[in-house]
Amino acid sequence: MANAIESNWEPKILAFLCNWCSYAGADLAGTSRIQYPPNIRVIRVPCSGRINPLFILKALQSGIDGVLVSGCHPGDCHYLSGNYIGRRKSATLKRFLEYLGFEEGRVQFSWVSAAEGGKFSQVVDEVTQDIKKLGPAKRFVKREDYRGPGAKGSSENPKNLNP
Amino acid sequence: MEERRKAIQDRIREEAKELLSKKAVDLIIGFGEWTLPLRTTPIFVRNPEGADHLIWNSFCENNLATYLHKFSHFKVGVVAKGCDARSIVALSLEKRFKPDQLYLIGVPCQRMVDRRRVKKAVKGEILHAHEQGDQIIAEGEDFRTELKRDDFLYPSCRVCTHRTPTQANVLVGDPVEESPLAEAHPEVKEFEKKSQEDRWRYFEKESNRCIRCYACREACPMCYCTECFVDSSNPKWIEKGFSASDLEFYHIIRAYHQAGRCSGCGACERACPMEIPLTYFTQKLNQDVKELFNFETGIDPEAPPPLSTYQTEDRQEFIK
Amino acid sequence: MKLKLDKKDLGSFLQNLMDEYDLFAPVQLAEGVSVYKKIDHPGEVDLSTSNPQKPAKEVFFPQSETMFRYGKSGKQNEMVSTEEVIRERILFGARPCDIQAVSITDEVFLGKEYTDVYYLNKRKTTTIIGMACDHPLSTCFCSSTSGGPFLRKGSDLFFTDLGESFLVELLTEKGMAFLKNKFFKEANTKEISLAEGIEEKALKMTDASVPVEGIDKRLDLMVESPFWGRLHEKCIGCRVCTYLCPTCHCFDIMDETMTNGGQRVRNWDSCLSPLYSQETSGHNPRPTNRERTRQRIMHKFNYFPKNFGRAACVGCGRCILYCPVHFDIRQAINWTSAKRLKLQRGEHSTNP
Amino acid sequence: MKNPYHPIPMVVKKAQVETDDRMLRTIELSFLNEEDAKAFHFIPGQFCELSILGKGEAPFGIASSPTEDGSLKFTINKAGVVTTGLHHVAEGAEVGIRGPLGNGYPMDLFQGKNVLVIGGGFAFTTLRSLIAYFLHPENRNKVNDITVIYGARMPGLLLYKEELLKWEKRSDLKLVVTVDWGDKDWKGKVGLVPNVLEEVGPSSENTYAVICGPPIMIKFTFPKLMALRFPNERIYTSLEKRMMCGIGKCGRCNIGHLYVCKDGPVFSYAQLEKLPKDY
Repeated sequence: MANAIESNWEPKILAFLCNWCSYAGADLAGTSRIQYPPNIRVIRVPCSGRINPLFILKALQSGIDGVLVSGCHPGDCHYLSGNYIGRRKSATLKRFLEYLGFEEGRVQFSWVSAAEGGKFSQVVDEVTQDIKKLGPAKRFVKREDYRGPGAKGSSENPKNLNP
Repeated sequence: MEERRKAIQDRIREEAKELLSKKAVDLIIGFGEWTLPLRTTPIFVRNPEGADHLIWNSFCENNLATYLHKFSHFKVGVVAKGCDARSIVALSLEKRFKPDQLYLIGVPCQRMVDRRRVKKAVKGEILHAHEQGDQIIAEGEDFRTELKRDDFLYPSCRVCTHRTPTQANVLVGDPVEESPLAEAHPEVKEFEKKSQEDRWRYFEKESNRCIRCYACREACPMCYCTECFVDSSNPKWIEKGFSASDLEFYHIIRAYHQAGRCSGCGACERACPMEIPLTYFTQKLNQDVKELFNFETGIDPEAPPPLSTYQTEDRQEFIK
Repeated sequence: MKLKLDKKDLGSFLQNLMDEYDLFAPVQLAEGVSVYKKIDHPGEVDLSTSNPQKPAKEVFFPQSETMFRYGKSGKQNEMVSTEEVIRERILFGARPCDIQAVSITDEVFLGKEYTDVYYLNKRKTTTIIGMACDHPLSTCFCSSTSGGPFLRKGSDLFFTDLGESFLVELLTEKGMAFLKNKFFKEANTKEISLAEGIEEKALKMTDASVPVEGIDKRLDLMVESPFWGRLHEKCIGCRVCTYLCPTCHCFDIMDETMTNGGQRVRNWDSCLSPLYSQETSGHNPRPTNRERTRQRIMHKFNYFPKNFGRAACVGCGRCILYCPVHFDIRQAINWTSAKRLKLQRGEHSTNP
Repeated sequence: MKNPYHPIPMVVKKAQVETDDRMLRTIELSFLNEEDAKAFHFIPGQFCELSILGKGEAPFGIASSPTEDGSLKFTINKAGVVTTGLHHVAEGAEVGIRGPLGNGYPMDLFQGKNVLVIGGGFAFTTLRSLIAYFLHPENRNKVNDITVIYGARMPGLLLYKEELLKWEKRSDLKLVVTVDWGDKDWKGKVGLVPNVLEEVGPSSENTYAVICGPPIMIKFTFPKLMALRFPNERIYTSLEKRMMCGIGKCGRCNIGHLYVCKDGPVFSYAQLEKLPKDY
């Protein structure tokens, strides 16, 4: 079973990239033809400080296997302090999620500047490897057959169960 | 003990009477007698004669800062324990009040008694209860039990290190020695020892009991958003059903929104009808905020909330 | 016809029922926290607490209930209804107050003009085994709301705990079907008189002095009274009282999107939530806690009697026990009769 | 047993944006199943719950008249999730409806009387249904004079413009259309509805008034009706509240002991006077 997962399963990773640095870094990686795993889906955000923990949780709830948040290096923020504030938010959120029992590494953070195409591919590579090691996300992912018999909703029709 | 409580109660009444007769405030929010044993209830006193209904004992568990949102157009006097005062300081930092709108009658708190634990410790229904020295005497139809008060404190009270309000306008009683009875939050400590797998299982089990009444949110003085993320229909962050994931989502974010704002009063946990140990979330965040940013809620009235500020040398070893 | 069931047979009795029925009974979720839930194993049943936190209405009107599912296309003909109930059901161990409450929710859901099929299907396939309340709490006031700790109305079978055994009464046709149950034995006169003694004692214990009688007339005159302005003050607008109330029956309907379509769901809702009456335009007919508290009390004690001839309160005391700020509905009822004038003069308020 | 919560399928036959601000869109729906069409009977003033699977349900007054066969018309103001969804449904798409719900206008009482219809803004929908019903040749003799006063903020925000033009030409209907602010092409009346009502000054004798519009308009129109000596029993209005089930179960739309969805939405002022002001 474990082997079957390893051979077929490819993780889905959601990357929130800041418009000014990391997104440009990803762009550079592309134009420089640097290879990196195709597992990431990118959402461009104005700043890494824009990241609301709701975004990350919503992604994990929808079955995303890993989340990467990437912004400008400290001191480089286009909005001066956005990434510093984002850093504080990330630090507390990451600790909190791991405390509750989320696997370490499901949510990751990085600084990638517009000039670091190479670093971007390296980060994506590392994150993908990490998530592959963790396996598919199971905790917190919304299951759609929760309203089965004996479940909290206690609606008893067996037809209610999704196949 | 007994005399101290009585003295505090008298001082609260005196202060309230004076404030009301001078018309320095429109109303005083404090605690009053209640119909059930082991409980008091928030009361709202508007004239000096009413001040005699104010009481003080080990069952004054509510965080009265919650009511300040309701009375935002009034000058309000509040009977404030350490935690109430800390919440008020945190709220002032968020510009919830006009200057001089509040008058804090600070009470050095003797820690509050957990009525649920008392209830579980005795057989049968408690019909009367009172304090005597450091004992709680619970009486029922056919029993009378004496319990050691300090064994039945709220978890949040046992770890409290700020029992004397720091920012009160007047302090009705001598400051108490600040030290926790339990070193770290017992639930957090125990919980951190568990394996990741077990932690998740515990979290899942506890949060799945939630009935989504949002009493934890309403009881919390810091939850005052006009539209909570659970109520937003567009974007709809979470569904309102009972999927395990949605319940967990709610509890994670509710707690996370308290990071650096929670005074650790435990009002959320006390409000929960399903007895979900909610402080094990918030106390962890409090610990983290202290460790990472050296910040404690409501102690320094000038220090900005930790998540709205930064220092260039903040820790970032977790960032690639 | 009075029978008895030995306590040692309870497990087998329940197991036996589970072969034929879906069994719902109080289950403890954590120390001191229990709910009515579908039982997978007789050992789960917990009769030790007097009343579970969540009322038995959940068996007929679940807190979250799927109404139908639909496919991704959005076509109505792909809808699959979930109204059917496949197996007969048994509600075991409900207290008389919760069973009285079922007759109140019946009035709403089985109304003349429209019938709520989801509720009806669950209701008609359920046999109710009531459990006598031999030890009412001090917060109980069922005797004031024309109920009582031993009220048998609404139960199909009625159990009284005698210590070693249960006295079993078969009350309706549905109940008589259990006459031949192999675990039931004939009760002797000693046991019957023991039960009578317990009943007599319990009846004395509940509070019959709460003036629920005539409250609808009193409230008629109080719609704009300053009473509400004081009453609401300490309410923080959480929904504990309405969610734990066995007679509250408001709900919200919404669509839940899933990967392959979705489902329309109804969830309990509460009049104490601002969102409950908030219109899309932003207008809210009940803008503050004052109107919302008034709605809660008025609906129970004035509007409901006007529509159905009885107050929507069974005196189970849950709202008193679990209120985070200790609002006491008994006080509120008392005050409608006695303290009105005093309050209007704006004296201090130790409000409920 | 029929499940009152199940929407019946309908198809969008025609959809058209009504106003310049593009906030109001009229959709015309036809039944997908013959038997549903046969079983559907309504009177003006009733409403339906329109639902888009995945978005939810919302109540809308029926804007078409029972005399217009085969289809139902709804005019939708874009405000929330469902209404935005209904603004985006294409012609030919499926929409679910539940209804007809509510009591509708008291057509029996209007029999043989004059009818004064006062409408403002997009609340004109069910009033249009009422007018269209009485203008139908079969029903025209059921009532005597019909006077309609309809106001909108700007000419571009008037609903059913083509129809209004047709009605204006009719001799058996007195139509006064007014706007709060005219523009260079506007030849009609400019003025607020209450003032226009005073100007028109219809007789209250043997007349029923039906008024529907924004709360502020109702607030100022009501005294004018009083001045014209309309008794409370002869003033009718249609209320709006947040609704879910539409059949008096879910609880939220009550005003006192009455439910707007089941006992309303049409109430007389005499009725409303006795109820708490929860609307």
